[in-house]
Amino acid sequence: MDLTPEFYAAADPQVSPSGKELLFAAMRRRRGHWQIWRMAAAGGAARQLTRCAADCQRAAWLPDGHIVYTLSGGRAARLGSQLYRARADGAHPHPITFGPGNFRLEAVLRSGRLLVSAAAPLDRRAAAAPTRALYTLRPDGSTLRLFRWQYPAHAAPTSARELPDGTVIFVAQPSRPAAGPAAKMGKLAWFPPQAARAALLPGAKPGLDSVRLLDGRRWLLSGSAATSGCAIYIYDSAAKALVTRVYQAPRMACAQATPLEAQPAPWIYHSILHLQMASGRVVCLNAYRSTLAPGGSWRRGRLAQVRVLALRGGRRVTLGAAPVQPDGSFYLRLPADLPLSFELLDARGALVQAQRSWFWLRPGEDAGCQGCHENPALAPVNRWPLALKRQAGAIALGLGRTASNRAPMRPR
Amino acid sequence: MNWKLTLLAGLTAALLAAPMAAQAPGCPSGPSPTRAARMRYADMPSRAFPFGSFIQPYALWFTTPDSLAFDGSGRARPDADWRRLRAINLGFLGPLDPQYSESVYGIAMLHGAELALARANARGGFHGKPFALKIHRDSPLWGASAIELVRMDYRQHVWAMLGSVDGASTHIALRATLKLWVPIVDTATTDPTVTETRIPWLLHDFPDDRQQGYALADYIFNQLHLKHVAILRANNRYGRLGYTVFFNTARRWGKQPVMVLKFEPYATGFTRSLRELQQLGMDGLVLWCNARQAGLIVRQMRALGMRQPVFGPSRLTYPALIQTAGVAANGVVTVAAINPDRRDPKWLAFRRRYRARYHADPDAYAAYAYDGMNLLIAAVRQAGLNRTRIMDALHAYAMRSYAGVSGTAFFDYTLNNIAPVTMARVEHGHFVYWPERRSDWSRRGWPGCTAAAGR
Amino acid sequence: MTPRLQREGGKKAALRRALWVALAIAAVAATLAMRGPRHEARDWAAVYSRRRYYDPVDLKLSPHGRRLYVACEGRNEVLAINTASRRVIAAIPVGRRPKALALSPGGRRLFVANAWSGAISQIDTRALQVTRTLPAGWGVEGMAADRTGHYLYAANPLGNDISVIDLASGRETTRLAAGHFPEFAARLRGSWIGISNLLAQPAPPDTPPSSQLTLINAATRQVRWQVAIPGAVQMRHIAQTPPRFGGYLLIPFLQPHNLIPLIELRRDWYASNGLAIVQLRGRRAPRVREVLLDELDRAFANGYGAAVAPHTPWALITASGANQVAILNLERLHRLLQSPDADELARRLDAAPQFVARRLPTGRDPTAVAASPNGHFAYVANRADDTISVIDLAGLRNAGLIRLGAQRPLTARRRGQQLFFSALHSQDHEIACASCHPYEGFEDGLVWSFETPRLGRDVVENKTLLAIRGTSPFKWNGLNPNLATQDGPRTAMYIFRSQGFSPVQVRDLVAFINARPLPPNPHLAPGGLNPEQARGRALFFRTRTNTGQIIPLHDRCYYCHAPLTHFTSRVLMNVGTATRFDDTGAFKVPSLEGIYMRPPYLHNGEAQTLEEIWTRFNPRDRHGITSDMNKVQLNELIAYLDTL
Amino acid sequence: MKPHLPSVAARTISPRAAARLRVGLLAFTLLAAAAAAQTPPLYSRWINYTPANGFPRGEVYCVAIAGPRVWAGTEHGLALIENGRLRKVFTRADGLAAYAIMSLAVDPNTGDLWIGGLGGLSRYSAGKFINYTVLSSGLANDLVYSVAVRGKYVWAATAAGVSRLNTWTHSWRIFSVVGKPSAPFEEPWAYALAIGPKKAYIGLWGGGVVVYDLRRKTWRPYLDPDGAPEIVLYRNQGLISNMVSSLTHGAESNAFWAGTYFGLSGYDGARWHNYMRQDSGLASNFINGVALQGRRVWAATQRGLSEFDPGARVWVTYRPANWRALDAGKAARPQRGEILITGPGGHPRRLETATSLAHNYILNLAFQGNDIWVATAAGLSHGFAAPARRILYAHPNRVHRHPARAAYARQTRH
Repeated sequence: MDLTPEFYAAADPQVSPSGKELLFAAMRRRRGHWQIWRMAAAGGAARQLTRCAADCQRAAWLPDGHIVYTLSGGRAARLGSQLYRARADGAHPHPITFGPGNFRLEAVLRSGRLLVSAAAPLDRRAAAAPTRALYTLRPDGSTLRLFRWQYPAHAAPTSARELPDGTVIFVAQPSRPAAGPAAKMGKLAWFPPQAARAALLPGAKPGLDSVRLLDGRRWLLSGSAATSGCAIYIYDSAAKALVTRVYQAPRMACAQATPLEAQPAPWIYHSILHLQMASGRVVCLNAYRSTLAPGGSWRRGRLAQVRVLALRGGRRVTLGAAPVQPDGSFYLRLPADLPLSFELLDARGALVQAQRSWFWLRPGEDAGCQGCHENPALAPVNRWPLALKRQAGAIALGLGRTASNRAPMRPR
Repeated sequence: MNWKLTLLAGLTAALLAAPMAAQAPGCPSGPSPTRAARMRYADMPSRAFPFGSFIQPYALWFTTPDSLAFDGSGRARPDADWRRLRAINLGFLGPLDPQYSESVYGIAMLHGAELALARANARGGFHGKPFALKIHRDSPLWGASAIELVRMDYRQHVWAMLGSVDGASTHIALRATLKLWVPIVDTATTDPTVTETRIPWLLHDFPDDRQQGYALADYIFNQLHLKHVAILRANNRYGRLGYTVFFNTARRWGKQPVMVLKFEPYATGFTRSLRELQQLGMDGLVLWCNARQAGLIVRQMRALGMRQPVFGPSRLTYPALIQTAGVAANGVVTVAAINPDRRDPKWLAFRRRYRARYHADPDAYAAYAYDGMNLLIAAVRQAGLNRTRIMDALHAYAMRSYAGVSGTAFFDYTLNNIAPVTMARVEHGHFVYWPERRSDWSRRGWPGCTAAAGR
Repeated sequence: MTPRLQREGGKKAALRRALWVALAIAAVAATLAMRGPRHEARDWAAVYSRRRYYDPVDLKLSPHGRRLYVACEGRNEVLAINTASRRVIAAIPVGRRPKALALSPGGRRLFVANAWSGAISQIDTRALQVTRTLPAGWGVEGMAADRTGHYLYAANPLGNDISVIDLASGRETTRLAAGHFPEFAARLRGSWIGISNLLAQPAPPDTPPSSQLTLINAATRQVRWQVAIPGAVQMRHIAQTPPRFGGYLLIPFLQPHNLIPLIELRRDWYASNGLAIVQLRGRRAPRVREVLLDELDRAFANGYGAAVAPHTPWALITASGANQVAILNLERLHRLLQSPDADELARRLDAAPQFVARRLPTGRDPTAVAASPNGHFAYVANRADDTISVIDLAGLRNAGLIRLGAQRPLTARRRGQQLFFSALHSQDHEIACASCHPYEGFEDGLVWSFETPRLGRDVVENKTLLAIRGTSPFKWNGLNPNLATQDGPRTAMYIFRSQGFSPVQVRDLVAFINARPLPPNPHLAPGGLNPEQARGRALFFRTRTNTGQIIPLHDRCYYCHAPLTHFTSRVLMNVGTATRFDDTGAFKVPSLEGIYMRPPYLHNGEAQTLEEIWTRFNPRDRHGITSDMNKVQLNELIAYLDTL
Repeated sequence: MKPHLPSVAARTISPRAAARLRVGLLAFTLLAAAAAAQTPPLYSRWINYTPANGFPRGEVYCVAIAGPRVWAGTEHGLALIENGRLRKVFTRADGLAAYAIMSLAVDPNTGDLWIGGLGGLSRYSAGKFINYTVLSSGLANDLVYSVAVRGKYVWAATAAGVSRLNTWTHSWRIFSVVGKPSAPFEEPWAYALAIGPKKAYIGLWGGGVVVYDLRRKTWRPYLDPDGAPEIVLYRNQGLISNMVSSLTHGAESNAFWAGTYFGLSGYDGARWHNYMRQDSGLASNFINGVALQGRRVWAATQRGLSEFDPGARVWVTYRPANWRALDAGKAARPQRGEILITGPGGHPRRLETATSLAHNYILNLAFQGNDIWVATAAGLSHGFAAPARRILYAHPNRVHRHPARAAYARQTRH
C-alpha cells in the first residue's frame, strides 16, 4: 500500500513509540524542499511539521514529545547540515548542533541520546572531509562525543541503527568515488556490543542500507541491490547470513522497510541546561594525556596555556588563553552555541597541540574531558583537578564583561 | 680537670660575649663561689634542710659538679656547616594566645627575646648569618603543644630553645629534650622542680619558688616574727607546687602554717575561705595564685574587716593586683623578680630600647628573657653549631654569676639562678621595691669585693 | 575434630569418644534449647513478621557438590538444597542476619556468621542442626576456616578487625588488625587466609581512596601482608585461580571517581567496576593488578561474588547492579596479564571482551556465586529475587532457577530493594543507589564532587541511608525536603543522567530506604551505659563548663543534636567547619545515630575520627563549647557518642 | 652489610701461646662445666650497626625482638634488622606517627609491633602503620615514652599520663591526674611501663612508681620517702628517687626494678635494694633503661651497660675502653671494649675485648636467645656470648691464663 501517493518522494519513515503514527521526510514537488511530515500509520492525511527553507530530512521521535531532524542546505549550509529540535507539532524549532561537520541524525539510542553522523574530524573543511563518523549527543545538544572510534577505512557511516542488545549497524558508504556502480554502494557494517572497532557485516549484500529488527535473531535488511533494484531480506544474525528475500521491486530505486508496530521508547533525557545563559563551562582533567603525544602523554611541565579559538561568521577568532595547571587541568567558561577549538601552548607560547575539530557548549552546560585527544577507552583518573582546587572559578574567555559568570543555583 | 677547663672557657666566653658582666659595677649579691662550693643545695636556709635536725643524708645531689655530669655522643657529632644555613634557628615556646591568662608573661618574654636577638643580629649574627626565632605556642588544649619541641627539632632544626612560662610545658619540653638533646634556656617559670630533674639540658634564669619561698619565709618569720600564717592557693600546678617550699620551710622552722586552703583558678568569691581562716586566728596570709585573684582576695578580705598582712610570690607583683584590689592592696608584700626602680645603666638602657620598640615598660619576664637569650647567643657563638657543646658552654656558668639587665644572676650546679630576690610592698597604689633581706644569707667573700654590696 | 580422634584410637576408643562427643553435643543442644534459643526466638518472631523474604546472600557447596547451603539474611535461616533435585531439604534457624558461610575442610561443620548477633552458629552438616554458638567480633561477616580446621577467621566490619577463633575451645584468641570494614574472607591455597575490605582506608578527603586486602598466614595466625588496592573500594568475594592460570586472587571492586566533578555519566566518569588481581609471591610482597569489567558503554555495576570453577578455565563474577554474571576465561586473562602494558588495564574499558567469555543475565541483585566441585554447574544467589540461578558451565548458559519461595505479590519495600540495587536505571547502567551506599544503604566514606553552581566546590561527604527516617531535610545543604524529591527527578537529572525512576518506583524506593535499620550497636552493653559512657552522657547534656560558666543554649551538644529527633535538630547550623572550598557555612546538623561506624566526619570528611572534630576542627568553640574539656572528658564524650 | 670482624685470637696469639691456650681451654672447659649452671655468659664480641654501615644516625632509643626480626627505634626512624642485615628504616614518610622512636612492644598474639615515640603511637601490622595521636584518637599525649602490650590491652606512657587501648573494643582509658576517677600520680609524666599478668607498673618522671592492680583496680604508689630530690636519706630507704626513667617487673607479683637518674632501685615485694655508683659496680647513677634476665638485672646507664647478679652480688659493666674520649667528642668510634667485673669485695677487675659496644651512653637493651642487643647513643650493638678466649686482658701476654669466665667465677666466690 502506498501511504504517500501525493508526494513526489518520501523517505526515512519513523514509527512512533505507540506504533500508530509515522514521521517521515517527503517532498511534494520535484524541485521543492524536503520537509518533515507526520501521519497515522494506518494511512490518511499527512501533516506538515516543518517549513524549512532548505531540506529537512531524517527526523525522529523523542520520548518527551519532541521531534528532532536534520536541516541541510540553505543559509545554514555554511556550516553544513545541522540538527534541529522542535515540538511534536513542529513548533519552536531550534538548532542543537553548532559546529561544522554536516551533522545528520541517524537514530535515537535507547539511552535517550542521539546517534548522529558527521565529518571526522569535525572541522571547517567538513564538506570536503573524506571520512565521517558516528557521534552521540544528548537531545538538548550537549555532550557531543565520538561513538566508538574505529571504522572501516574511508567509509562514511550512514543509516545507523541500534539494536536492543547494543549492536549498532550502519552502512559504510565509500567516501571516495570508485569505479563501477557496485563499488559505489554502501556495505552494511556493525559495531558488536561494546566493540570499539566496526566490521563489515558478514553475509550482507552491498547496497542494503536499512536495518530493522524483527525479533531477537532476525533482522530486516532492505536497500537497492545493484542487480535487482530494491529488495528486502531477512537476515539471521546468529548464522550471519541472508535467509529469505521477502520483497523485490526492480523498478524502484530503494526501500526502507520498517515494521509497523509499537517501538520500545527510548529513555527520556532530562535536560539540565539553562537556556537563558550565554555561556557554558568546560573542565579538562589532564591536557597532557593525548594519543598524539609520544607515549600517550606530553612531557610534564611542557604545557603552560590553553588558547581557545572560535568560529564566528565563518572566521577563526581567538577568544583568549588561560593557564594549564601543573596537573594538566584547566577550567574555562566559554560562550555558548559557538564552534570552539582548543590549542595547547608551551611556556614560550609555541603551539604544542591543536584540536583538529570544533565543539560547542550549550548554555549552562558543564562539559568535561579527560584530556585533549585522549584515548577514549581509558577511564578517568580519580584526582582532584588543580584547576578546581586552586582557581576560585572558571576562567571566562570570549565573554563580554556584561556576560554573567554566575550560574543559577542548582540543586543536586 | 675537664670541667674546670670548660668552666674557664665558659667564663671567658661569657665575659667576651656579654661585656656587661665584666663591666658590672659593684659586686653581685649572693654566696661567694668559694663558699658556694660547700653550700647547701639552692642555698637553702640551714634549718630548712630536710631532716637536717635528725640525720646526715646517705647521699647529696646537686652540690658537686660530678653528681650532674652528663655523657653522650653529642659532642662527637659533626658541627653543622653554618655556611649552608640561611639562619641560625632558635626556638621559642610560650603562651601567646590572649585567651590564656599566662599570655601576659609569654608575650613579654617573646619581646625580651626578640630584642636580644635583634641586637645580636645587628652585631653580625653568627658568622654573618642571622639568628631566627621560631615561635611556638604552648596552648594547653588537648596537650597538643607537647610536641612543639619535637617539631622545633625535626622541622626547624633549632639549636636551642627559650621557654616556657608554665611549669608543665617546661617540664614536657624537658622530657623531650632529654631524648633529643636540645638545650633549653628557661627564663620564666617559677616551678622549682624543673631544675631538680637531673636533666642537664636546661639553664634556668628566674627566681624560682624555692628562692621566693625562702625569702618570704625569712621575711615573715625571721623579720616580722609572725607565728600563725595561713596559705590560700590556686588549685593548679602553679599554686600546688609554688607554696610547698614556703610551707616546708615554715614547718621546719616550727611555724607550721595554720591552714592551707585552695580555690579553683577561675574562682571569684573567697569570703567563705577567708572567714574560715579568720576563725583560726591567723596573723598573716600567704597567697599563691595570679595577681588578679590575689587582688580579689585582698579586697574581699579587707571588706570583711580582716587587717592581717598579706604576702605573695612574684606573680602578684603585677599591676593587676592593684587594679583589682584598689586601695585594699596597700601593704601587700610580694617577692619581685626584678627591681625596676634600679638605676643600673644596663637596665635603664634596656628599658629605653624596650619602650622604643614595644611602647610599654619591660617587666621581669621581658628582662629575664633578654638575659637568657643573650646567654644563649653567647653560648652558640662560643660553641658553634653543636647542641651538646652549646650546652657545655651554658654549663660554664655553673657557680658563676652573670650580670644582666634583670640583675645579677648566680647559677648553681643545676644551672639554676639562685641569686637572692628583691621584694616589693604596695604603697599608695604602687609597688615600692627594696633589696632582698634574707637574714640567714652570707655576704662575705666575693672575689674582688671588700664589702657586702646590695643591689 | 572427631574424624581425627577416630584415626588416633582403636575402634572401641573411637566409639567411646564419639559417645562422649555426642553426649557433649546433646548437652550443648539441650542448653541451647533451654536457654539461648528462647531469647533468640523472640527476635526471630519479630524479624519474621517484618521480613518475609529470604535474601540469599551467601552460598557454599558441600565438598562433594551434592548440597548447596544458602545463607538467607532476610529470614535468619540457612537453607540446605539438594543440587540434584534442586529442592530445599532443610531450613536451619540461626542468629540474626546470617551474612556469610564457611565450611570446615572436611565439610562436616558449617559456620554461619550472624552479623547482627555478633556470633557464629556452628551447624553439623549431617544433622543439619546448630550445635554451638561461637563468639565473634562486631558485625561479623566473612569467615574462613584454616586448612587444619583448628582455627576460624572471621572478619568484623564494624570492628575493623579479624577474630581468630580456636575451634577446639570455642574461644576467640586474637583480634588481628584489618583495614576499614573487612567484610569478606576466603581460604586460599597454602596456608593463606584472605580478607577483603568494603571501604577505603581512612585518608585525607582529597586523596584517592585505597582499599586493603589482608592476608593472614594461618600457620602463625598473624597478618603477613596488608595489600593496598589503590583506587578501590567495595572489594567483595575473593576467588583464587588455579596455579596454571597464575594462581591469582580475583576480587570484584569498584573504583570511585569521587574527586573529579560529576558532570558526566559515561565511560566510567563516576566509577569503574572491575577486579583486583592479586598475585601471591611467597616472601615477596604480593603484586596487585587491576582490570575493568566495564565496557565502553555498558558498566558491570557493583561486582560482588567471585568463584572459580574447578577443572574449567572459567571464573564467575557477579554484578549485583547489572544483574549479570560474567564468565571469565582465565587462560586469556592470565595471558593478558603477561602483556607488557598490563598495568594500563586498571583503566582500560576495551579490555574486558578479551577475557570475558560470556555475560549471562541473572536474577535481581546477584550476590554470591559458587561453582560445583566437578565444574559442571555454578549457582548464583539472587538476593532481591529469592532465587538461585543455575549456570551450565559446559554450555555457558543459564540452566535453571531454584526458587526459594518468595512471597507474592512483592511488597513495596521489596520492589524498592530491587530498584536500590539495580544500576539499570542509570545511563550506561553505570551506578545504582547501592554503588555509593554499600552495606545495604550505608555510606562509602568518601567525599564526592557533585555538579554544583561552582564545579569542584562544596565537595561533601557521602551520607548514610541507615536510620534516616525522620531526619529530613536531607543533604548537607538541607535542600532536599524529602526522599521522594531526592530520588525522583533530581537523581534522574544530576546523578543517573537518565530517565530515572517513575513516581511509583520512587515510592517503592522510599519505602525501602525508610526501612533501613542500623545494626545493633556493639558499644552498648546489655546493662546500659558503663560508668565512662555515663560520664560522657553527662558531658553531652552539660550546661556548664569546667570552670562553672553557663554554656549558652545554642552551644550545648543536645541543642543541635536533639535526642528526641534522632540527635539532629534538622536545621542548618554554621559550626565554623566551612573551608575555602565551601560556598556556604551552614550545614544540616547530622544525626548522631550510628556515628561510631561512619567515619569520616564533618560535611567534607575532614575529620577522620570523632576526636578530630573537636581537637582539630573546632578551634573557636563554634561546634559546641569543648575547649575547656580535658582529654579524659573528650574520651568520655566520645565513649557516649559511640553508643548512640 | 655485615661489619667486618677481625679475628682477634688468630691475630694476636703466638703458636706457643696457642698451645698453652689449649691446655687452658681444657681446664676452662672443666671449670666452666662446673660453673656453667651459675655462671652467666659474658658478652665479649660485638657487631655494631652505625651510620657507617647504613644505620640511622643519632641515638638508638630502644630495641625489640620479634623472632628473627630485630626492631630498633632511633632518633631518625624505625630500623628493621633481619638475619644480621639492615632491611629497612621506616620514617614518618613511610607512615610512622613519631619523629623519634622511644619504645617498642611486640604483641605475641597478633605479631604486630607497637611503636611509641615523640609524635604518637603506631601499630605496625604486616607492612602498614596505624597511627594514634592526641588529636586523632583517645591517646593522652603525643609524647609516648613507653609502650607495652598485655592481652588485648596496649598501654602507652605519655607526657600526660598513661593511656590504655582496648584493641578489641577500640576504647581508650587514660590514667592521669585529670579526669575522674583520677590516678594517684604526683606528676602526669609517665616515662616507663611494665605490665605484669596481675599488675601494671608505671614509672612516673617525678612521681615514683605507681602500681595498678589489674583485678582489684586499686592503686599503690611507691615514692621517694624523703620527698626531697636533693638527698637520699638512707641507702635502702625505699624508692631511691622519684625521677623514674625505666621499669621492669619481676616474676614475683610485687617485685620490680626501677631505673632512675639517681641510681637503681629494686623492690622484691618486701624490701628495697638500692644501688648507686658510689656503693656498687653500677657504671653510673644516670639510668636510661632496665631489664631483667632471669634474676639478673641490667641497667643501661650513660657510662656503660651494667649487669647485676643479686644472688652472686657481682656487677659486670660493658663499655668502650675509650669512653671518656667518646664523650668528649675526641674519638669518633670505640676502639676496644672493656668489661669491669665487680664482686662483693669491690675493686673491679678489668678485661678488654677487641670489639666493643658502639657507645657508652646506653639507652636500652633486649635479649634474643643467648644474644643481647643494646641501644646506644651512637648505634645498635649486637653482643654475642662468645667463648672466653675471645676476651683479652689489657696485658696481652696474660691472655690465655685468665679466661673471663674464670674471672667471673672467681669474683663470685668472694
